[in-house]
Amino acid sequence: MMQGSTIIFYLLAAMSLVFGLLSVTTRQIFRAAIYLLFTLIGIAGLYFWMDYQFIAAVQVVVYVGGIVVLILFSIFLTNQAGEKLPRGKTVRKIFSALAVFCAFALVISQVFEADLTETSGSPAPTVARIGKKMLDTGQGGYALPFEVISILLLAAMVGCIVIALKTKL
Amino acid sequence: MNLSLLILIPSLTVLALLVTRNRSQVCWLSFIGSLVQIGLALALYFAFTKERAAGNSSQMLFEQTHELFRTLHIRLHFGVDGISVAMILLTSLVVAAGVLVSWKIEKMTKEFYFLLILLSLGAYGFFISLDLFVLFFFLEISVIPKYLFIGIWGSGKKQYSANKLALMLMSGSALILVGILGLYFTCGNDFDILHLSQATIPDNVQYIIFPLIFLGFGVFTALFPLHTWVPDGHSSAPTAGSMFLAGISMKLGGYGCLRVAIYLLPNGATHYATIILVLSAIAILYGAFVTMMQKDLKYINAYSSVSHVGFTLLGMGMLTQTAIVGSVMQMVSHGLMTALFFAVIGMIYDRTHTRMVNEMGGLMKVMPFISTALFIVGLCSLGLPGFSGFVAEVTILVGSWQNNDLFHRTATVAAAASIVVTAVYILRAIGQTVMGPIRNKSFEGLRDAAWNEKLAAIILIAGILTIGLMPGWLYQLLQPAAEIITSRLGLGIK
Amino acid sequence: MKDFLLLMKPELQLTLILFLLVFVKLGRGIKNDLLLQLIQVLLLFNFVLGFFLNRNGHLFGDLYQSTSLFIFEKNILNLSAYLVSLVCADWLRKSQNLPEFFLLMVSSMLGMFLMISSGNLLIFYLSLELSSIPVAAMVNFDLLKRKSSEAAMKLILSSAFSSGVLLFGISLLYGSTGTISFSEIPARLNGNTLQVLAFILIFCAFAFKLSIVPFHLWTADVYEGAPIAATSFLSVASKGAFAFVFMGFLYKTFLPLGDIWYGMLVLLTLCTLLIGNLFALRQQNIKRFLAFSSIAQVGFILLGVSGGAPLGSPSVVYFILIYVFSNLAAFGVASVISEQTGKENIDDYNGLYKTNPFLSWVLTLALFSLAGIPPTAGFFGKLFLITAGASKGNYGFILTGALNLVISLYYYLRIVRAIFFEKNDVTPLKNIHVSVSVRFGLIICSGGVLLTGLFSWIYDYIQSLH
Amino acid sequence: MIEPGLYHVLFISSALFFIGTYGFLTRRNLITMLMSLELILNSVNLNFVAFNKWLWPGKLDGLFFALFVIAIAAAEAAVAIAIIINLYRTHQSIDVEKTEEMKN
Amino acid sequence: MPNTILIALILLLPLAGFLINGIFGRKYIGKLAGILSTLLLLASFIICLYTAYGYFYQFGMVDGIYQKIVPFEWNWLSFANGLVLKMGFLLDPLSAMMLLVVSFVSLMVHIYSLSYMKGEERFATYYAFLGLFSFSMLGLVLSSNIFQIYFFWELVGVSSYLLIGFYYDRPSAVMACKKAFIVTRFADFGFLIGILVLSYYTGSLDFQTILERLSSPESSETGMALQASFLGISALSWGLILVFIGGAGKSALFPLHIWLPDAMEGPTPVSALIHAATMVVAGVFLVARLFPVYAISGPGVLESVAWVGVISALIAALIACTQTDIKRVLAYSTMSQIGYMIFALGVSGYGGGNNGDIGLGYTASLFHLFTHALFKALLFLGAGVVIHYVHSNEIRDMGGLKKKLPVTHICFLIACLAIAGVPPFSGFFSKEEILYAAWLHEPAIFFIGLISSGITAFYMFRLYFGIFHSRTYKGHETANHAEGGPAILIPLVLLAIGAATAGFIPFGHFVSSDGKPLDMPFHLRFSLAPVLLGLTGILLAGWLYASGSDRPEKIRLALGGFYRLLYRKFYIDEIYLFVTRKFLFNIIGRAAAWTDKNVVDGLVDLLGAATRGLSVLLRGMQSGKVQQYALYFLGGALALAFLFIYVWK
Repeated sequence: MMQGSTIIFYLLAAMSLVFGLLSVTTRQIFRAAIYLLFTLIGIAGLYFWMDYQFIAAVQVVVYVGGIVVLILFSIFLTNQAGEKLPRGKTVRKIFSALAVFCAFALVISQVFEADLTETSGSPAPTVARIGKKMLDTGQGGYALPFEVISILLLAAMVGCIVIALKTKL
Repeated sequence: MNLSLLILIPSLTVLALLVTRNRSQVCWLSFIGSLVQIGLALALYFAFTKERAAGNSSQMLFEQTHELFRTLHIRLHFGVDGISVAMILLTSLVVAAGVLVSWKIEKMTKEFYFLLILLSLGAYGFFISLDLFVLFFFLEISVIPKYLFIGIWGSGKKQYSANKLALMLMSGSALILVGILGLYFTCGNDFDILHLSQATIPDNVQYIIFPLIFLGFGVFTALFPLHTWVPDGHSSAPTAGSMFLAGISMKLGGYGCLRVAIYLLPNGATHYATIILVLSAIAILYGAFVTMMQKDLKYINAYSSVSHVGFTLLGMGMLTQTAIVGSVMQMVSHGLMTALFFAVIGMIYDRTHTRMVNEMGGLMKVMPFISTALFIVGLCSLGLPGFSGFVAEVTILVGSWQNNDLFHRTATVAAAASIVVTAVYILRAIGQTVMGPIRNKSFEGLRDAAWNEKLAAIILIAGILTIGLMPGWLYQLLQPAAEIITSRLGLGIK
Repeated sequence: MKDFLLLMKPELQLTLILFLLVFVKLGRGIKNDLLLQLIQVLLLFNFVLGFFLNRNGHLFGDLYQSTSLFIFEKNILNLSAYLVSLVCADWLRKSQNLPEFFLLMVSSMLGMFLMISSGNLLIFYLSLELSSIPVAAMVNFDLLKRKSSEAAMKLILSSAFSSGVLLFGISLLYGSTGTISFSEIPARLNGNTLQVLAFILIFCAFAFKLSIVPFHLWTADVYEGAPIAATSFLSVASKGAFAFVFMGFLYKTFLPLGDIWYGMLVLLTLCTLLIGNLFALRQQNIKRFLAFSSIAQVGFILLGVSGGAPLGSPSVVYFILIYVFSNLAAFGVASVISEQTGKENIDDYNGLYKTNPFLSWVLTLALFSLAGIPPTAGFFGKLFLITAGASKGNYGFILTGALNLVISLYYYLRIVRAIFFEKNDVTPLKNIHVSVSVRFGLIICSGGVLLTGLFSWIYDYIQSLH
Repeated sequence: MIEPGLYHVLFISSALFFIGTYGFLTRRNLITMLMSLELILNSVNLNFVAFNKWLWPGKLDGLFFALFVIAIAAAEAAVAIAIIINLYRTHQSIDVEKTEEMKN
Repeated sequence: MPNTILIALILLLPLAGFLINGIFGRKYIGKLAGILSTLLLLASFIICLYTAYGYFYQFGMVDGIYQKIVPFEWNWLSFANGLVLKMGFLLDPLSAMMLLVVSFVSLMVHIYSLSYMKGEERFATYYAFLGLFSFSMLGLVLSSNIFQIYFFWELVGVSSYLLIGFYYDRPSAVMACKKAFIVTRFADFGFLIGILVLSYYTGSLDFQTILERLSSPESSETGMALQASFLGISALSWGLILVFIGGAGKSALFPLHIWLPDAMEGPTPVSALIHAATMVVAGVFLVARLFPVYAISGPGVLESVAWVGVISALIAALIACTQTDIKRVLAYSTMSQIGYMIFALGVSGYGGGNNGDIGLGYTASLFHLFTHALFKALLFLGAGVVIHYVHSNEIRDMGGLKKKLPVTHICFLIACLAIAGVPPFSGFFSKEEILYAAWLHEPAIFFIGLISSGITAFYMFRLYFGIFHSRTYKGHETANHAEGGPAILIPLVLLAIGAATAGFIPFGHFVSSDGKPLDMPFHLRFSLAPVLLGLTGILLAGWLYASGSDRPEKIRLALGGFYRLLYRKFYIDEIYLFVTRKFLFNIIGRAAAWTDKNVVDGLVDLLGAATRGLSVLLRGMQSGKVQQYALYFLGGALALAFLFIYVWK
């Protein structure tokens, strides 16, 4: 008997994978970005499906709202929106496909071989718990990573500004 | 006698060289430095014999230890036995002669002398070190100055030679390095030769490590077929460089073979003695025959060095006490002789601007002193009694003959046969250069040796004659040390 | 609170500098010369201060750990930052975005420090990114040069890819062990193949950062294209920091997988040494040459790492210290010459000794140290690495490694040959004016190259650290 | 069809990872390469969350990891795009095959 | 007892001459060098005389046997295994006799050279070399230790080398001295190995000990040495053969004689001293030194020694008949005479025996050595005068010099008669004893010796007539072309007196194989044959050469191929040349050099080239394409994973 959530899962999975595949194969760059968007949304859906709403929300906000937009902007900035992408080299494609397939097979076989015992039925973390953890400085707290990422963002910002700003000659 | 003086004096000389202003200051400073070295070496010799005469029979004298890398058990452990003392004497003489013959170097004088004294520093350090790590350090110190010597002041295909030399010697030291690390880890993390000699090293380990160390030092001492850096290196180097290279550097290898490989790994030595003998006998004859075909004086001396050094290794491979003493004597003798040979070749080249024997002739007429020196060196080389070469070769042969079996005898006879071939090439060389009519008219106005060159030659000739006429002291000096080495071999042959 | 301040002192110092730099940037009108001097002084203070008031312990649960070995490692990195600011002064002075450059550099250093001190995989990953993303930006600082942007692109893309692999590995590890804390992982490693796979993926990311063959390919291009200050920083600080962390990983976290990583190290060491050496053999551009040489150096580091904790750790730390001096001396000379004459080819160095004896001697010393020639410190560094490697008793491996010294000697001597032996009568390099700070930096480096080995207590001191 | 669980998600994430890898290896446009990278990072996040949910729900390590990875992805993407834009300025192209000036 | 210091002075005086003249001669002493050296040698000679007198008449004989006395020994080098290389003096009849010969001939040559070498640019050097030679030769004969002999043996060789090459700007002289050194060196190689063999079995290098231990068949050392064998020959025999090879080289015995004729490139007095009277008999001396061992423990070896000697005697005599260079004739004659001495030793036994017949060969040999030194030195010095006079070595440039050089003529004649064995000149006595000893031992050797003796007479008188008679001298005449002053004539006359009268010395009383005086009876009937044969030879030579007729030419044509064979010295030189040049140089030497350049060197270069080649080959890896880098990354990770998950567990 197929439950609703199962159907949803397979739909989301198919969506992520198919759009992911399309995104890396299409020769229209703009379409690629859109397919990527769908993939990301599919993944956000999977998070929802797993009851991890907070992370799903972050996924939507950051990726869909941030990164994809950034990518779109950069596509426009580099004047490529309409052009068809050049074909990749066939030899490299063959080798890459081969390597990727082997790696995939290896990883999957290892993952499936490993005896991972699922413990089902635990409640999804609440946002409050996440928030508390985030600012906890003690054992198991995430205050330090939080601070680190702030500096990282600062540095990235400075870097971006210096690089992307038009330089005065 | 404080052994660190042997390192201190060259170091001070080197540092003082840095602040010299002009060429004559550089030359004189180095000369004085090298004289002090001779003085030190002689003082060491006398102090050593005095101690021995006073009944101090410990294996190493004047030992001193300073911690270096404490946690790795690396110590500056100095000490000398007879063999080291002989080598130090040799070094001091060759360095002094080297300083003297380079008096007229115009190009980068300061750097030249800097490197020369640095080399001597390395050699002294090597000979007095009783810690394998420090020994290796000093061994390595001597590689690069040679490279620079050849590359900067050399002649001919100098870049090729310099590279070949540096790379081959480096490969040799890589082998040595692995060997001594093997010793280090087998014997409870210790580099000290005296401690290692107490440790019991399993035979299978010895069989692995011995070839590494022996071949490694073999490269330095031009073990056949690892000798190919010798001819090119020697012939391209400037005079003092060749002198040092052949006179001392090759001895570093021989000393290492003896002190590290044979002394510390007696069973390995016994195991591989046959191979050493075959290789060295080949080297002796092969070197001699190749020499016969050479036309360039420096190549002649270089290949003859291969042949002569073969005797050193032959003596070691025989594993008898007398033969080992002989091989050290051969090292000393060859060191002096070959240094003198190169010095003379340098003097000739400076004047005639050629080293080809077939372009010279009749030099006796224009430069009697240099020609006489060449005569002396030639006669020493072919083992004429009265010169050091004879003493050494005879000692080796007598020692070799103690092995009463056909194989050793054959090797000995084969090696001894080289005295004929040696005579052939030496006399050919002498005959074509200093004898005969003057072939090139421009040679007629050439001048004989200047004071510095004469002094250099005399220093070396004095060494050669001292050993050649009165070898007893050298034998007495070396014999106890050789006895200790052979007593470990457990062959039953004395 | 005091504990917190003292425990995190190295990071706090850097953060302070970071803020100072932000303010400097906000205020305007400070000339580059003055600013550079200011920064140099700051970094010097930072370095000196690193020796005082240190405390061992941990913070944030066990997210942050501080031991005296870590502090020493951080001091080495501080030193390298200071030296970079000195020897690359010529390029820095001309840079339009001087404060930003240092801002990025300092934040990258901060990332390295945190990485060294990190106590779980998350903070490790974050600080790894913190240490590499700014570097990518630094690589692009020659904004108008094609090579610079190409290099930055290659760096950021490949490093992102490697982060992906790393993360995938971490996720698998997390999945199979259930923890991301370093202290808990060893106990939970049961050697099943999924864990091995995870470990190998993490290992590959390290291999990428350390430029281990075959993960090294970005190195040469990035080194060549980047401005020389960035290259210098990348080649010493980044490499050093990753080597430190790498050792911690292998020796502590993944100790139960010791057999596997030893096997991998043996294999990769040989590849790295050989490929690094073979490529360095042919290079004409000095920066590219130094890139491959640094790959070969990494091979030697791996050789030392393979020896295991008791000897491997101190010898690697010691080697990195020496490597900082040697490599920065080499880069410093290359930087001066390239900045003032625009020449970066080895052939351009022909006859350098005639016109620039000072630079020649410094470069020669540095090269000798890199090649492991006594009495320079490189000799000791290399030797201790080999000693550490030999402690496992695998002599064939060690011999192969040691023989690689010969090839490396060959190409280091190539430059020495150019400097001393060759004549260049057509276009000799002019007599280059070496500014005070560069001269000072080069002298410090040469001093370090000469004395680090002879001051043997340094090694013993490192050995005593935990 | 069976009840979807950990292994299903892992399959998806692995597949996505290698789809992304394939894209990264074959796409010639730098921006599309960047997109592939985003796919890779997302697959990893999926892994973390899945592990956290089904295997180790007690602590929130996986979740936080995913969270921070998203942040890093953003920062990385920003810097990458800045670099790509600069590259476009110097090369007038963002074709990866055209940026191979430095080789051998 | 002998005075050690005086004996040392015998050696040290010539050595001082060498050092002083060698170092300061050229610059500071100049013309006085000759006088200085001569005086030193005179002193040395007087001491020799004194010592020999003392030995023979005062302290040498104990209980009717001449003792071997070692007045002085110095442990020059003592090896760990008990072998000691000593420097010492050994006085016995042999060395005492040799001392006299060497120092006397050397003194004569010194005096002679004062005039003969006058005006030479390297006058002082010449005397220095002479001093060195005298020192080494005296040292050799005084040696108490077999290694000491080797030591001085080599020194003698080198002084010979230096003196042959005295005119170093003549290529032929350079060639000759080289040849001399190398050929004798080759023999010395055998000598050296022989010494090693002997010393190994005796455990000593002293003559006394060696003789003691090896010359009694009962001793354990002899037993051991006889037992050990190699290629079917006992070790002791090997040792003796090898030592004899050394002697054969120095003494120019067949087939190692090729250097001696060429050695005539040296100044003539040198030829007289070294290559006639002293150094070349060193081989004889050496065998005589070890004679008990040869005679008692190695009779087989001694047999072959005899044959080598007699063959040398015959071959050299035959060759001498055809040579036209007077010095070469003399050289071959020397070789022939040394052959006599050697085969005399070879046929001898040890001890006295009935009528002293057994040890006769030994005494005869040394007697011949003694007389030969006198007349051969005289011949050379005479030849020197002639050569000086005509400025040529060729017989055809001479002739009819009887009037021009009267004193020389007489002296030369006396020497010729002596060598031809005409009574009562000295050669007659010694040769007669030798032939008698051979007759007693082995008639075949006797007959060959006899024939050679006839030939000797023939070629000597061929020389004599060729120089002093036949044609009248057609060369230009100038005042200074006289015979020379007293410095030339005194040695000639002294030597002539010696050559004429030395035969009357009762030699056997002084020198014998076992130290007991030996009576050498005179066998009148026996000596008829050699004398008659000698006279025939003289007459034949007179008939052919005295008048300058064309008879020799006819005979030469009649002999044809045989003459050519003789003239070309049996092609031995050519064979040697072939072996050395074609085989040693071209095949071994060139092959070794080729190997070194291409194989040994080539391997090293190949290694370098391979490394560089590999580097170029791998270049493609660093393609500059970031995606390819990533592919390598992935491939590497995959490979590692595969390796360490599936292969390596």
